[in-house]
Amino acid sequence: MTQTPTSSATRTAPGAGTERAGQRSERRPAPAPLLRADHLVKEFPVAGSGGLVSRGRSFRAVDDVSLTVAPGETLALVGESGSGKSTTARLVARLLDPTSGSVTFDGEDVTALSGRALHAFRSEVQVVFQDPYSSLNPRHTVERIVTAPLVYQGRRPSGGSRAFTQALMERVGLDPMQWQRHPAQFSGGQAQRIGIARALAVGPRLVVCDEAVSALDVSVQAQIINLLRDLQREEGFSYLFIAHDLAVVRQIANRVAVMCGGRVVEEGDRDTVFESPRHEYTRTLLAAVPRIRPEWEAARRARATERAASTHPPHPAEGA
Amino acid sequence: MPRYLVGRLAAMVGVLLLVCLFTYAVFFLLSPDPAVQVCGKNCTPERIDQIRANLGLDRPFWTQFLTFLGGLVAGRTYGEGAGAVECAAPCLGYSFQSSQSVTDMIGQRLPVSATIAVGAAVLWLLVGVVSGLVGAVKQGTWVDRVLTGLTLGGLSIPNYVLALVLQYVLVVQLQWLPFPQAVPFGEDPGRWFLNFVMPWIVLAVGYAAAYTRLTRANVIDTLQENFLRTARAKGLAPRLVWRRHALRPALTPVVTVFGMDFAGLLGGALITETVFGLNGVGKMAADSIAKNDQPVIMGVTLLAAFFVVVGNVVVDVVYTVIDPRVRVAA
Amino acid sequence: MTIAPTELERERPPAGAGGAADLAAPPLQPSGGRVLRALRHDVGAVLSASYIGLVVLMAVLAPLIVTVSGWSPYEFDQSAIDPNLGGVPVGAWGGMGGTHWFGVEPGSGRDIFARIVYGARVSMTIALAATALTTVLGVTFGLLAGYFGGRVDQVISRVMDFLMAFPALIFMIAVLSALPAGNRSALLVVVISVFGWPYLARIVRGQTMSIARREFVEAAQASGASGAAVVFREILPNLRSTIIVMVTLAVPGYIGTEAGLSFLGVGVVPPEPSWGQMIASSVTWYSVVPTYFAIPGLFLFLLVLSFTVLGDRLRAVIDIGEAR
Amino acid sequence: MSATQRTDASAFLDVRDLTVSFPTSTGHTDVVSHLDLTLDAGGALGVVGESGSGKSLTSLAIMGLLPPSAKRAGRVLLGGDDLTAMSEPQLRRIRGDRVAMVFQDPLSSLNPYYTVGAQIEEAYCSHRRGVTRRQARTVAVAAMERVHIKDAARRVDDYPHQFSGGMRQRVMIAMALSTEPELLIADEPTTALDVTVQAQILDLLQEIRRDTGLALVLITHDLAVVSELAEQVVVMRRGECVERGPVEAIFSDPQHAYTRDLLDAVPRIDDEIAALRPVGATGGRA
Repeated sequence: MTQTPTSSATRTAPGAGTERAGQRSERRPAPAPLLRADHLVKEFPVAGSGGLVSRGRSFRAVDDVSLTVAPGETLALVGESGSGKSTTARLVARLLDPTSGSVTFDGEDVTALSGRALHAFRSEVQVVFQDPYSSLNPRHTVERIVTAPLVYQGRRPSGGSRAFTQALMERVGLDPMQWQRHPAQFSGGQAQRIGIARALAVGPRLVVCDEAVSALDVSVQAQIINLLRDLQREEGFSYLFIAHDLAVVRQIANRVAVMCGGRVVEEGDRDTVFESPRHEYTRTLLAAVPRIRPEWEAARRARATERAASTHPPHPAEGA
Repeated sequence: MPRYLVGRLAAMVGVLLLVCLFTYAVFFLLSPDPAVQVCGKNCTPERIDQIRANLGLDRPFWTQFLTFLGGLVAGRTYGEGAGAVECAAPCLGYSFQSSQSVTDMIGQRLPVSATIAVGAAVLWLLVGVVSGLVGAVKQGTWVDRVLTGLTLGGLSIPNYVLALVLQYVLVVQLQWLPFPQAVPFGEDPGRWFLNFVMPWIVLAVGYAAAYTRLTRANVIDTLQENFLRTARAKGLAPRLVWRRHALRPALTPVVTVFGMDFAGLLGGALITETVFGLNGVGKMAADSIAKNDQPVIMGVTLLAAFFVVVGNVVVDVVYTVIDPRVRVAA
Repeated sequence: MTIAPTELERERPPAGAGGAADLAAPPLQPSGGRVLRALRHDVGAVLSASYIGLVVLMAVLAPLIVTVSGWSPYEFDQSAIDPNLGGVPVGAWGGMGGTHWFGVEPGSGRDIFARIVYGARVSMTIALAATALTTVLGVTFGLLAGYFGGRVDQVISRVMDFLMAFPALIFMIAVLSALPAGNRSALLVVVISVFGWPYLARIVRGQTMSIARREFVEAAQASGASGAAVVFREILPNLRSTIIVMVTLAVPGYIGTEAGLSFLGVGVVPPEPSWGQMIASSVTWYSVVPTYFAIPGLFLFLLVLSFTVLGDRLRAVIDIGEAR
Repeated sequence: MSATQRTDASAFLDVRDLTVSFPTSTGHTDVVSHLDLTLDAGGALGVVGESGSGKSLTSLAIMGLLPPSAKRAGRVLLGGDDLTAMSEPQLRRIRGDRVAMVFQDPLSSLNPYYTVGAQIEEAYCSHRRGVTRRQARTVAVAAMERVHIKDAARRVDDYPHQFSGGMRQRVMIAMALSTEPELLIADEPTTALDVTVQAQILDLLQEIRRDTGLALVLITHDLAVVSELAEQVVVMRRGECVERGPVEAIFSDPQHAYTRDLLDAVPRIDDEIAALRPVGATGGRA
C-alpha cells in the first residue's frame, strides 16, 4: 500500500477527535484501546557486577507498568529522571524487548513480532525524539531522512520521493524548497519539525513523543506543541507523550500517568490529576513546579484583552 | 579493590598463557627442525632421530608445550645422560648454537638494554611533557608552530636513519662523541654518559614527539573544562589553577600511556641496539634471526610479551590510584 | 506564504553560552569539496600531497623512468667503482653525475637512482596494500564490535587486546625470519595487517558505539531498519571522516614498518630494492660514502613526513578529535 | 523607561554600557551590547532570556572571565569599585571572595580529582591569609552543613561523582558561600536538575538570601523561576535588554512586545491555553 501524507485522516474513528478544554467533563464512552501495555517489566544488567561464572545483578528500570492509549487521545507519561518513562516508551515502540509483560496494538499482541509483521507494526507506531539534531542523521538530506522509514519497510513514496518530501515539509511548516538541505542547516525548532515529518511519513496511528519539546527554547516549544496538536486534530492519531515538564503536559494531554521508580504511581484524567492528585508523589511533583503568581497572570491577561480590544485587527490566531 | 586486583591478575596469567601457547605454536610450526641444528654437519638420519628422542621432539605438541611450561616454572633438563644440560627455573629455552640457556643469555644482556631503555624513557618524558606544556600555553604562537613542526619531523624520521645521521655528523665529522660502546656506569660515569647519549636520543625522539602531541592536546582539552572556569571564578592564583586543576587531569593519561610504552620498549630497542652495535637483548634477537637460533628468538618474544602484559596490569592498577572515579568504582 | 525562521530561532548561542535549550547545531559535516578547499590553502598539505604524488608517479612509471636515466636497478657498472679502494664509487658525492644521477652503490656499482625508483614501487605497494587490508579488517571488526556489542564485542575486543599486547615488531621479525623467503611482499602485507588492524578497529568501535547511541539510529530502528541497513546507511557515512584520517595516518606507519623490517633483513629480499634495505646495506659504508644512506634516508623520511603532515592537516580540517 | 531606573551611584552592582563582542571572519559580532544592570545590596536581580540572548556571557563579563578572544567594553562597578579598571591580581581578590558564582552543570564544574572538601577549602584558603588546614576544614564542613548536606563531616572527604545532581549543586553553593560573599551570580543553577530538586535548591537560595543578606544575580531561561526568586528583572534578547523593572511590573504589565510574547509562550501548569502563542507570532512560523 502506498501512503500519502494526508490519507490517514480517514482512519479516525468517529467521535474520537481530541476534545479541548471545557468539554472534558463529558467523556466519550471508552473505545477499544489502540495500545495496551500489560505488566511491563524491564531489567538491565548492572555493569561491572558478576564475574565469569556468576550472573550479574540487574536493575529494574520498569517495574510492572500497565497502560492504555485510546485512538485519538494523548496519554502523557510524566516523571523525573530515572523514573523509567523513556524506557517504557521504548518498550511500547518495540525498540527494547521487555523482560516480561506484553504490548498489544490494535488488539494484536506485538510483544514478540518479527520480520514482516514487525514492519507492519513499525508503520503504525513512530517515535519523535528529544534532541532534534541527534535524532537526524547529519550526513543525510531532509529528503533522505523523511523517506527513510518507507525505504526501510520496502515501500515507495507516493508521487516520487521528492514530491512526497515536499508535501510533508509543507505540512509541518517547513519551506519545501529546502528538501536537499542537511539537518545542521536548520534551527532547533525546524530540525524538530523534520523529525515530526519523518514520523508522519508512514502514516502512523500512534506517535511516541519522547521529551519531544524539552530541548527547545520556550518560544519554539510553543510552536512545536501547537504543531503537534494541530496534526493530531487533522490526522486523529494518538500520542504517547513522555515529558518531565508538567506545564507542557498540561497543554497537550488528555490523560496523565505519573511514574516514579519504574512504577506508575497515579493515572487518570488530566484535570483530575492536576487538580486533585491522589498520590503523595504527584502532589510533591506538582508543588515543586515553579509558577508565576496567578494574580500577576490575571492582571496581564486582563491588560492583553484590553489591548486587543483597542487595536484592530486583533492578534491573528496561531495555527488556524 | 583487592578483589578487583585478584581478578586482574588472574586475567593477566590467562593472557600470558595464551601468548605462550600462540608463540610456541607458531615456532613449532614454522621453525626448522632443532634436531638438525643440534646434529651439526656430519649427520645421519639415525642420529637425528636419536637426538629427537633425546630432546623429546618426537612427542606430541601438547606434551612438548606442557614440558616447556614446566621448564618456565620449575626449570628442566634437556636430553639425558652425559649430554644432558640443565636449564634453571625460568627456563625460556636452550640455545644449542651457543650452548647456553636462553634465560642466561638474556640475563647477561639485560643491563645494557635496561640502561638504554631507562635513559631514553627519562629523556622522552622530560622533553615530551615540557614541550607539550609549552605548546599548549603558547598555543597558536610561533613557538607552538615550531614545536608542532619539530613534532611532525620527530614522528616521521625512522630511528635507524636518525642514528646514521647522528653517527655521521657527531662521531665521524665533528668527533664530539665516541662510537657507542656499552661502558658500565661504575667504570667511568662520564664515558658512560657520552657512549649512551646517542642511543638515548635515537630511541627517545619518536616517543618524545608523540608525548608532545599528547600532552599538548590533553592540556588544551582540560583548559576547556568547566571546573577550570570554577577554579578561576574562585579567584585562585594562576599557579594553583594550573597545578591543581589543569595539570593533574591533563597528565593522568600521559602516565598511563607511558607505562604501556615503557613496557613495550624491548621491540623499539631492537633497532637502536642493532644500529649502534650495543650488545643488548634486542641485538641478540636480531643476531639470532641471522643465525636462525629459534629458541633465543622465542625466548625474547616471550619476554617482550611478558613485559607488555604485566605493564598493562600495572597501568590499570596505577590508574585506580590516581583517578578517584575509577578507584571508587573498582 | 514565505516560510522563514523567526528571528529567535535563527540565532545561535555562542560557544559555551546557552541555557536549557543547549541545542547548538552540530558543525556542518565536512563535505569532500570543503575539505579540499581548506587543504588547498595549506602550504604544508600541498607540499606533502605533491611529494606523495611524485613518489606515486615514480613508482608507477618506474620502467619508463629507468629507460630515460639509462640504468636498470639490477645492472652492475664496474666502471663506476674503484676496485682498488674496495669498491668505493669513482668521483665525488658517491659518483653522482650525468651517468649515474644519484651515484652508484659502493661495491656493486648499481645505479642508486634506479634503485630508488624501483624501491618506491616496493615501498608504496606494500604500504598501500597493507593499508587497504588493515582498513577492511579494522572497519569491519570495529563496526561489528561497536554496533552489536555484547558477546560479539567481547570476542573481538579480546582478540584486539591480545594482538595489541603482543610485541608486534619482535614477533613480525620472528615469524618472517622463520618463513620461507618465497613471496616476501605478500607476507609482509599480511603480517603488518594482522598486527595493524586493531588500532583502527578500536577507534571505529568507539565511534560506532557513540553514534549507535544517537537517536537517529533509534529512529531508523523504529522505522524497521535491519541491522545491516543501520550499519551501512546510517552509521558508516558518519564514520567516513574518521576512516579517511586514520588511514592517512596509518600509511606512514606501514611505510616505516616495511622499511624497518627490510632494514633488519627480514623484509624485501635482495636484489629487489627497497628503501629500508638500501639503508641497511649502507651501514657498512656510511662513513666513506654518506650519500649512499643519505639519499634513501631522505626519500624515506620525506615520504613518511608527507603522509604524517597530510593526515595531521586532514584531521585538523575534519576535526575528529579523539584519534591520537 | 530604563532611564529612570538607571544607575544611582548608590547601587551595589552597577553595570554600565556593557558590550561583549567576538571576532568573526568579517569583523566583530556583539553578543552583548550596551547592557545596563543595577542591583542594590541584598537585592535579587533576574536576568532572563532564551538561548543566544547573551545572558550567560554577561555573568562571565562581570567576573572578568570571558574567553581570551572576547572583547569587553563598558564598566562594571561593585560597591563603587570599578572591576573593569582592575588588574588581574586585584580582580582575583574579588572573585570567589566578594563575588561568587554557581554554574549550570555541577558535575563538570567540580574537579573530579579532588574531594569536595578540598575544593571548598581551596576557595576559602586563597582568600584568607594564614588559615590552617584544620580551620579551613571546619569552614568547609560548616558550609556544607549550611546548605543542608547531611553528615557533612564525613561527606567532606567524598569525591564529586559520589554525590547526586542536587547534592553537587549544594556543594557548589557551599563553595560559593564559604567566603561569605556579598554577591552570588547563579547561572542557570537549576536547569540541569529535576523539578523536585530544583524546588529544593530554589528554597535553599531563598533561605540563604533571607539569612545572610546576600545579593543575587539569577541568570535563567525560566520565567517562572525568575518570578519566584527575583525582585528586579531584566529581559534580554540577542544581547540587548528589551525591558527591565520590578518583577511584579514585568509579569503583570509587560510593556515590550517581546516580553509579552515570551510570557504568552510559557506553558501553564494550572491552565490549558487554547493555542500557545509563539513568540513573534505576527512574523510567520519557524
